[in-house]
Amino acid sequence: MDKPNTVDRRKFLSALGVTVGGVGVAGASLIAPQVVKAATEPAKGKIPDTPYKTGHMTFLTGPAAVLGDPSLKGHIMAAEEINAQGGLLGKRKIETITADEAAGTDANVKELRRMKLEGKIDLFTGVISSGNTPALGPVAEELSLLTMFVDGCTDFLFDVAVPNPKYTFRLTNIQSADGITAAIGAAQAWPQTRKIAHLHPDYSYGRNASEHFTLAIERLLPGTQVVSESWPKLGTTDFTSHITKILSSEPDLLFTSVWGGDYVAWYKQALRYGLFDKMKVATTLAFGVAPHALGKDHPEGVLAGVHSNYHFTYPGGDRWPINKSFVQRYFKRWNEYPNFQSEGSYVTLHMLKAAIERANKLMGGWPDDEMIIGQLEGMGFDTPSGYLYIRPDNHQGYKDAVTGFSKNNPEYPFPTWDQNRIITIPIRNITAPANWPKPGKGHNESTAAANWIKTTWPKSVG
Amino acid sequence: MRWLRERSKVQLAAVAAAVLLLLALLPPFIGVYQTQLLTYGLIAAIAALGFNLLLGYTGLLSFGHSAFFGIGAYTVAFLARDAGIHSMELYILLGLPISALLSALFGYISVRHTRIFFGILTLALSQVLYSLAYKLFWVTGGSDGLRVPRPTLLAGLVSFSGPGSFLRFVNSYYYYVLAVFAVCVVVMWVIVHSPFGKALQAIRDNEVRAAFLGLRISRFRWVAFLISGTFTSLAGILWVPLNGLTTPEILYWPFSGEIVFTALLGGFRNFSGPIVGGIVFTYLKTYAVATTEYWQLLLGVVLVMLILVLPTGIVGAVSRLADRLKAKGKS
Amino acid sequence: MSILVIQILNSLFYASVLFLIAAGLSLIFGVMRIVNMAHGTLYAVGAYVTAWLMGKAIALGVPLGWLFLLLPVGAGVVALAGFVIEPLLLRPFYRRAEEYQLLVTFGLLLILEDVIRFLWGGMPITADTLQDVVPIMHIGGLVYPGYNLVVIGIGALAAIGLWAGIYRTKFGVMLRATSQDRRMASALGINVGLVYMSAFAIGCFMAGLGGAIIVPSQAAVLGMGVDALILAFVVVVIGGLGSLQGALVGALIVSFVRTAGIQFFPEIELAVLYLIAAIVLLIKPTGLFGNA
Amino acid sequence: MTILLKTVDLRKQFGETRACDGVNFVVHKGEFLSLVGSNGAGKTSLVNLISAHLTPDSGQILFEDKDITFMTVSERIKAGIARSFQIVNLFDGLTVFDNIALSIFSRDGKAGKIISLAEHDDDVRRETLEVLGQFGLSDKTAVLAGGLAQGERKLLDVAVAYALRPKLLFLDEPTSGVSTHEKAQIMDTVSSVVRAGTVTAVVIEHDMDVVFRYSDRIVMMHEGAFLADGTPDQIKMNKDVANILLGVPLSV
Repeated sequence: MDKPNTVDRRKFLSALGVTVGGVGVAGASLIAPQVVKAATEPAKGKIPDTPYKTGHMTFLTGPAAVLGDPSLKGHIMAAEEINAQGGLLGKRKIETITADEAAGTDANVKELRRMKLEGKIDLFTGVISSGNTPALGPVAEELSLLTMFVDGCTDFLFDVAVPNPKYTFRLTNIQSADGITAAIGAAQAWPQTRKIAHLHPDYSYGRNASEHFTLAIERLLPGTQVVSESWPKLGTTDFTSHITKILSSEPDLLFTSVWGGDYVAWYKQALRYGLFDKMKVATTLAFGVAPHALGKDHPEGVLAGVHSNYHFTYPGGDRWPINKSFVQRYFKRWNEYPNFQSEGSYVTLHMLKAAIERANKLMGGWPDDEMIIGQLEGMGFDTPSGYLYIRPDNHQGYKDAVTGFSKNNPEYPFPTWDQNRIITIPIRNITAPANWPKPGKGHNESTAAANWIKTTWPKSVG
Repeated sequence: MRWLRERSKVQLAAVAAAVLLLLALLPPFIGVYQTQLLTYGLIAAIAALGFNLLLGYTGLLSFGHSAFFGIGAYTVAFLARDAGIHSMELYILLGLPISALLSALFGYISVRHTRIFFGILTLALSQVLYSLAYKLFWVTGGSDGLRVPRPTLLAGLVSFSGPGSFLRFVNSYYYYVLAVFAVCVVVMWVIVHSPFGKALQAIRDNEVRAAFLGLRISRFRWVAFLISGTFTSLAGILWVPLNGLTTPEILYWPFSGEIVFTALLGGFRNFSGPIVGGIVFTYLKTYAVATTEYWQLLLGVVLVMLILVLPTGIVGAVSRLADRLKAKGKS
Repeated sequence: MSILVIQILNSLFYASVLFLIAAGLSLIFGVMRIVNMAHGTLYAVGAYVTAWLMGKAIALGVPLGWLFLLLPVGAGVVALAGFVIEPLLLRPFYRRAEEYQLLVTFGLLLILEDVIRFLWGGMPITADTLQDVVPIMHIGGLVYPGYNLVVIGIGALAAIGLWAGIYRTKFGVMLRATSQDRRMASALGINVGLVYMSAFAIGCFMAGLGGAIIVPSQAAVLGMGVDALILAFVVVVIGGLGSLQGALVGALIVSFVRTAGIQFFPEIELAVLYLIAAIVLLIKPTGLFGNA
Repeated sequence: MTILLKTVDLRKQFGETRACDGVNFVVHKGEFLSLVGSNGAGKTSLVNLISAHLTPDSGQILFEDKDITFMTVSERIKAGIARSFQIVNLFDGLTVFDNIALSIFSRDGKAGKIISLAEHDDDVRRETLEVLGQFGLSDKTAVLAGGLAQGERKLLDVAVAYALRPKLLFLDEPTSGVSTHEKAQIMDTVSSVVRAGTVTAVVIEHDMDVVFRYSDRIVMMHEGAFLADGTPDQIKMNKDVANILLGVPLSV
């Protein structure tokens, strides 16, 4: 260590709490396993038996339906489970109305207002696009509508659009964690990387992934350089020219945040151009889509991100029964495996149920929104993906970031993770702390996380 | 003779006043949701009114009017973000000249062609704006768009913050938009009944003959384009505060398709057609999206049926029906 | 150097598909004076049908080489759809203003997009088995999928076939006569209705073929048609609506500019294409090869 | 007699066809002149050249001794040349009243007025009604032009051009496509209106009865050039005319 602001990379990574492997310390952040049990205790006080109305908005049409479909399935399954026990507090059955996120942002704003003011929903949930949550969050606040976004992960939502949320929550990890997780995974696995190529969908998600990956990698692997950048439009299916451009820049590593149907088209073309033989590949969302959307031809050894949230094979085996049983039930119900959207919207309803039950235990009767919000703030919850914590200051869900390397395991008809190389990172180590200044308040970085990394992360060596 | 003319105008004014009064009395009865939806409808009506000056009165089908809606919306967003302006009046006062300037520019380029080439040229130009709004991430926020906080109304006299402000905003804003809408209707009515408006219709019906009256065709088309774009921009200006956010979607070509749909739905050969179309389409799309995930199919079927069965739109069909009834009453 | 060769091949590959779509669009406009906004979606239908059939065929154990036969089959299905669409939806509008024709195809676009989703769901469908039937090639130190050359070949064949069909056959004469003057053609005893129907079906066939040949190397995904339509528009605007040479040259220009854009100015690649289209329209509104 | 319009060696060629083959055409002020000839003789082309609907290959057009060869349509209209069309060219979506009023607005440079109601211009209104009266269309003011009968459309077509108050008015077959009975009616109206005012009229006409009855002078064209020029009586006597036009010698 020659300068005070540099640090040995291995020490740096371990200081970040990065762990690799399917077992061992990875489970450290998981609290004692417990199965989601039926509410055995009867609810206190008088509970109305009117239905509890939820509005679930997700992509039912268009290219992003590949994520929207699992989201709705997770939601439906949770509602069915809760209703099978008589409903919330044993009385209120969950009713769902759906809305198509693909109708466009302005139509979504109208639809949210309609759901609340006309459909009289009690809870708004779902939402995938990071373009939509910043539009819908403020609307939910102005409507005083309890809202639990499953995704729509942009930092912008709680950094800027709704800086002081009251009614709005979000369960999945924030966007900046995606790029940083991929950077850590890449630095961990391929420290020799010097030349990096970028390929991102040309919208805010791609921009954010690129920016945060670069910020992190500059500190984890100083001296790397960006040798190529490509920004295909979201929905592009012809990547041949992008692939050739990437090949021509001869990088050691390609970092990409292309996802969904675009990713499927991309990897199939990249395969035939021999791209995977020439470089390492790190992604943020390769395994984010419904697992069966990928084929066995998917190359092995790719850092296959899941939006740093959840892949159904982890935590695996009997080590975390909540996940095992969730995956089994999900498969039984839908004849397919869940993705992070399925898990997110499934957890959303169960978390709400827990908050309602706790509030009921404290006060009796049906809790009002304020009491439910009080319970959700700071709540810790065991979920299939591990321990989820709702930070009280910004209503953002935090769980350990996770990513892994693709491998063709014989028991599945599609690629999954190499169980021995799963990387987990405690989320607090890659996100700005609670009171860190937001963009526009003392700094003009795009996110609080970006400013935090620039200010506090040292440069590593070795 | 003059008296006769005045009488028909008084009748018209009476009908308009009655409709306006009805609209003004509605909010307490229909609740906040319908009030804000109706506000969206009135805004769509303003956009369609502007669009129809070109389609219905000048005979030019623009497939790029999303550009002007977007220009209005993004102008407000920039004023709010970069100039710290939060007054609706300033949005309008500053937004209109900017919109007019850009409409004039687009129009200057576009009116050199007619028919399908005009449509494709306007489409291409609007797509240039779309791709810029989408690609210039650091200026326009890319697909995230730009947020616009609630502005103050009436030079800061009415402002909205604190609890329940949304409800107050919706109610006040409804009347605000209604007032602007009323002004727009009157202005547009005067325009289409002015010598200029008559000249546009003449150009629409018979370009060659219009030229042989000494009318300078492309000059008239250009001015019509300018007015049309500015009206549609005004709709964009009014739309942003209600929506709270603007994204490149409103610049994308299917949104232009919706504007065309709107005019056709109401009937573009009628003055009131686009107004009715704007309001009906707002409800149609909202409830289609709410009712079925196959809302695109629903809208497509409605569009095709409309063209097949009701080519003159709702207003055209209703007025034909009224004529027939009147004729029956006489005989 | 080999990179340059590959980028040129990539551009030709992309141009082949774009040409198929744009030529169909242009043909339909040339003969029927209809700008078919649903054309991109018909291309998507071709992709979906082909991928779906291929999945079935592979499951049935059809020898891999035979799968190539499914490409024209997929395109044929779209042509059949054209035979239904033209008399049902378009024929009632020939005497009406062109805005109605434009809008009716816009309605068709909305309908077909949902029909695709209803039939095949939201997941991408792949058909890449066919791609591996053709060996990978080596160019310099790089590899290149041989299948892409097949696509380029099909594109070239389609261009020649279309040209021959229009300029060297009796049907082509009828087609051209009808496109010049419908009434005159009808007076000369040409069955204009049949010519229209055939022209529309051929246009659909071209779009469907574009979808069929692209799907093995990519995947059939929702929304692919709307994107393709806009690019095809750019092609015909540059080349000239209604002109076959225009579609060919336009497709080449668009795909080479796009490739150059990806390589050298990725930030504004898209805007550049629209700008070129707008500039061509300004200078020569009928496109490089069009006549009003 | 004062010369109002004069063309000097005017030429226009379409491919092999010579539409105007060095035409020297003179129109005198105040006359009612007929332009006759078989189909394709070049009559309409000549009118098109003079009204700026076509540009000549060579030659000169002088109007009131000014060279107008390179003036635009609107400049020539301002100078005082107006025309009607062989195939009726009206604004079908406007009322009969508005069809005429628009001519007057345009003539007076008022057509660009945006923020004022057309019907509130009393001067224009008065004049419009007057023109409609002259052409016998007073009871059709509020009817859409598209809804008129063919004879009325022909009249309105002339009236629209007439309302520009041109010095020189070209009428391209004002009676084509109507019954014999209506023909007389139209020509009576047109000629009385023209003679009452200060208009010089050039009429393209096929019906020789009509031509002989109403014209002061007749010019005959054949294959892009002038064949004969004279009073109706002179033309009647001209053997060439009779041969070409009627195919039979006239009995005197």
